[in-house]
Amino acid sequence: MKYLSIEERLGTTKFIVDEGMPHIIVDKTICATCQEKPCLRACPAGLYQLQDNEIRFDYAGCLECGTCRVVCLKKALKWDYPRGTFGVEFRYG
Amino acid sequence: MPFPAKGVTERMKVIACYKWVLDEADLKVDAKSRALLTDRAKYKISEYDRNAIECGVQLVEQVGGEVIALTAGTSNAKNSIKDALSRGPAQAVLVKDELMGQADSAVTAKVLAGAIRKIGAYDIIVCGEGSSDEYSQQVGIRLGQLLEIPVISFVNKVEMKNNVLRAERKLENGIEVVEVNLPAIITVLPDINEARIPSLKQILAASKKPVQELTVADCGLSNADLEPKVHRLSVLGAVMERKQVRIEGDVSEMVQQVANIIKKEVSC
Amino acid sequence: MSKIWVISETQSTLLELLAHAKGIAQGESIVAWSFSAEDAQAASQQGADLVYHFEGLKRPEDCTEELIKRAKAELPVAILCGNSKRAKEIAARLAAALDVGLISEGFNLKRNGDNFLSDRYIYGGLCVTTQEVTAKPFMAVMAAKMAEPLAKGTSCPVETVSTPESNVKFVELRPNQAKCDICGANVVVCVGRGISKEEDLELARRLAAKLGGEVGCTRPVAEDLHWMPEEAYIGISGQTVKPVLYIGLGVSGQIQHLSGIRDSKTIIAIDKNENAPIIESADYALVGDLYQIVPALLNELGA
Amino acid sequence: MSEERFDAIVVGAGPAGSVAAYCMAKAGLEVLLIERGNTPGAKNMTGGRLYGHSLHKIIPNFWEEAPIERKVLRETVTFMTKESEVSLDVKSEKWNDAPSFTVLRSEFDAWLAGKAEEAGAMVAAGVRVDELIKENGKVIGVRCDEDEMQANVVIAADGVNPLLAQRAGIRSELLPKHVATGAKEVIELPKQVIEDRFNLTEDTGAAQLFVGECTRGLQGGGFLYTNKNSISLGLVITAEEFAHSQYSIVDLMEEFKMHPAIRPLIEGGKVVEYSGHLVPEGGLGMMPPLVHDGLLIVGDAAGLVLNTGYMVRGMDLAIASGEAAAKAVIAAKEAEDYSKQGLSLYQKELDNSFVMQDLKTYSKAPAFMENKRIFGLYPSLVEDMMVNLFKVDGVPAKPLLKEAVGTIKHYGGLMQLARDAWKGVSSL
Repeated sequence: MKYLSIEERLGTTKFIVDEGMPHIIVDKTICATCQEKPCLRACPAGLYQLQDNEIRFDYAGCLECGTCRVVCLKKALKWDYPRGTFGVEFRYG
Repeated sequence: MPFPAKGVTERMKVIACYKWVLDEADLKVDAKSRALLTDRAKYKISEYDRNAIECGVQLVEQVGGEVIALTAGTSNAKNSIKDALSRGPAQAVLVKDELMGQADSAVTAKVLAGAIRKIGAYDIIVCGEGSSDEYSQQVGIRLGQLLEIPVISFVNKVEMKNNVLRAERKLENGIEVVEVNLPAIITVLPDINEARIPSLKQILAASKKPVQELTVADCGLSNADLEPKVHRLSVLGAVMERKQVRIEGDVSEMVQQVANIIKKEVSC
Repeated sequence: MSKIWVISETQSTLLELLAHAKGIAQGESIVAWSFSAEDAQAASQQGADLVYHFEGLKRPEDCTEELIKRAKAELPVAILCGNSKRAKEIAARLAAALDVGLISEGFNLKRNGDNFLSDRYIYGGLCVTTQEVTAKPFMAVMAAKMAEPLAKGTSCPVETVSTPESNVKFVELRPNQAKCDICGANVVVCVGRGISKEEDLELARRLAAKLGGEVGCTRPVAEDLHWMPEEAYIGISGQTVKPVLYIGLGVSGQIQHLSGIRDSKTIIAIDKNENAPIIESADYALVGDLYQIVPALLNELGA
Repeated sequence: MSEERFDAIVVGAGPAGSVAAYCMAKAGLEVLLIERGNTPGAKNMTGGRLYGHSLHKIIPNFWEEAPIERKVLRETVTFMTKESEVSLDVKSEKWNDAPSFTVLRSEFDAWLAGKAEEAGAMVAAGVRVDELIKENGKVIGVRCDEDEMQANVVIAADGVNPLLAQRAGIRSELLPKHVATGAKEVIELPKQVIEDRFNLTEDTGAAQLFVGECTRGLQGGGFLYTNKNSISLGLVITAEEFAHSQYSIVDLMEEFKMHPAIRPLIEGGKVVEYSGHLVPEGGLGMMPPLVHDGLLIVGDAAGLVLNTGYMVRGMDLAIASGEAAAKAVIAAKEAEDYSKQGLSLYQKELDNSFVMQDLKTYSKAPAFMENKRIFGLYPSLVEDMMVNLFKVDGVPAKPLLKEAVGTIKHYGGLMQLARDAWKGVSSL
């Protein structure tokens, strides 16, 4: 059983991306005031990454679990589910 | 978007054809045997056909009238009706026959033509330019030929102008603008519109709309007519035979090797 | 003497079709249908035994009823069409009128006796299917760039044909501005999500310029990040390219993208993730940081 | 514009929502079940085990028709350290009269929602409910994009992320210590291989929970459930832990798979799906008021999940809450009173059922779980004791008791262990 990168793991799951309509938006200024940034370690899809000391987030592989909204210390996220018919679609679940 | 516009004198009748297909995003291929795996795969209305339905609905929203959603398939296609009707058509017609399971484009076009003759008068037929599973890009065009009406294929803009249909076709070398009198058939490209997502009310209204089921015989065809002209011998996962050479070493060693490879391929 | 027809309104595919026809001909004479004097001239010297040249047509599709009439009369063994949208319409209407099958974007065309076999991709490029047609005429829209035009020989007779206007009224043709330059490019440098900032596209541009190629991208780079125009993205719903050399910079290689580069002669992939699907689909794969590799490569090539 | 008015609108076609819709439709009520996924189940994921008792009450012997995977007849709890695993492993036929089943939600939820539809409920899938509509304090319907739909009662079965309740000002944001983040992989393996590797008879299943190294001592655990021809494998970590730990769930998940306790069980398998989910763990402490004017909250949205460490139960509670909510709505309709008072039967039903009684019984479990020693120290203590127990190296053996006390001293001493043990026993 090979160690799978997060991209490979997400590659097995079906996503219907709502082009140009992100359902989660990070408020960069509020986010910048946070040191611990638990989102980097808590998101099961690894969508929050640090790039030159700033959060880079891509909603396309979101598993819609809600962890980021809960763990965000500064409440810097505008969080919602994707619009109807979009987002992750579990074939197994 | 008011829906549909009332008060237009003559009521335009649009037939929007769609196909109920396996969602290709659910399909997998067994790496070793290259066999196609379809378990857990769901069905959906073929992507470009949603644009076809949307196009029909927008046309009747502009000039008044109603859209009939038409599909031909096995009994499984029955599951498509609610989704199709929730996208704006006023009624649906389903030609149901298990033989449609191995129909090719020639058979599908003949069955749809038969169904349309049974439906009777119409002004415009709208089809997707190709289905997301086969993408043979011909059923709509064949249909127009069989019904002996003008065909405008690969359309990405359409409007009605005092009883004349004006369409723009997005071709390789540019946009061709044409006009035809009705009845006529168009096949539409995905960028003609953005298919609206069925709203809650549309989904609830869908289950109250009339659905007519036809057999192949109703369409004036026998089982012999359902014999495909193109026989499928095999379906295998597409594999790319590549060298799969891994360039090793540190940055300068890798760059050295890949530069030579590039120079061999391309004079630079 | 039975015939094989080829039909296309673009010269390059017309000449390729003649080569395909030659490949499957067993004594049949090859008839080419063309839509301009130059095409007719070229076809007459590169494989055709007889060339018809439609004259005075506002739209190539207006020839269809005439073709149907003649096809019903002559019943050619096979009819091969180009893969432009216009040719696809002509082919589909012809097939419907003759009540025969039509294989779209076919390749690996084979003949045994009067049966014809061809492969084609389905399910968005995930699978390849082999199909057989037994009824005559065999009809296919051939995938492009799958055959080299035949060598020039003595030219054959060319006849002009005129035909009445069709029931579709031509209004105008607006030639398009955004030409798809990566489609014909010899070298394609493709950028993917591995590129982190828009300015870094410069690396790809310099590499492409040095190799006389063009820069393409994956869907997210065009559709989501909007760093490149829609015409530049390669994939099922984007462009298909067939370069001699494709270099992927930070391209992970989803199936939808791979099906757009499938016919590249050589694929080089540079990506930091050794498990990225493109690594297995490349001829040569460099696993590492493209921000180190590409600049080094540029000065190695003296760019 | 609300030409249509339903007796009840249920938001979310998970077990709680579908069962509520099923029971109300069966009683002849006009029910609308709205699901944001393209099909019921498309958005739902679970560790993988359903305790069948509560659904059996509603649909007797449901397992004969429902798409379940395997009946669980093997339970294992494993303490994991870097190099060892110490397990309590129980196989028994005796669970046959209180069966539990491994399930895959995509199929199972679609079946359950199908039952509701069969019973007469209207199902609208692919529709996201944006907010509850209130009129002088009473919930009178829901808004989906531009469509408003009215009903006498709305049942919020919208899952662990209670957006509807939050937007209606009924509850505040979830606390990181009250929820756990789960990551899961479905790994395909041939049916026979699963039955061989887990020593299972045909169609029976195994369930295994892991504590310790799998979460690097963070509060949480691993789980493994056997399906027909796949394994559900994953980790659950209390969300609060991520604020000050350097581990990420993305890495821990793969390292868990590489551990000697797991790797042989999944060798040769193929990952066919990766998913993530939030699991309520706060018990009574996180539950909002469940009954409001025109509104009932059921399932995960109500926090109705029980985690005792050796057992995690969510779906059976959700199903029972769906049934209870349905009863309350039916009673309210008879009394034509959809106020909080009119719907009060819901809370009574929950209180008298195992749902609230179990949650009360284990109400101290969440606090007990916050004791880090359970996940870090004690797995190693158990490892040492067991390894020494079976170790023969020629050194003259000490009496068992002396040996054990010596080891315990090394792990914080007898007093601390006794206190922790007492706290554990009294809270479970």
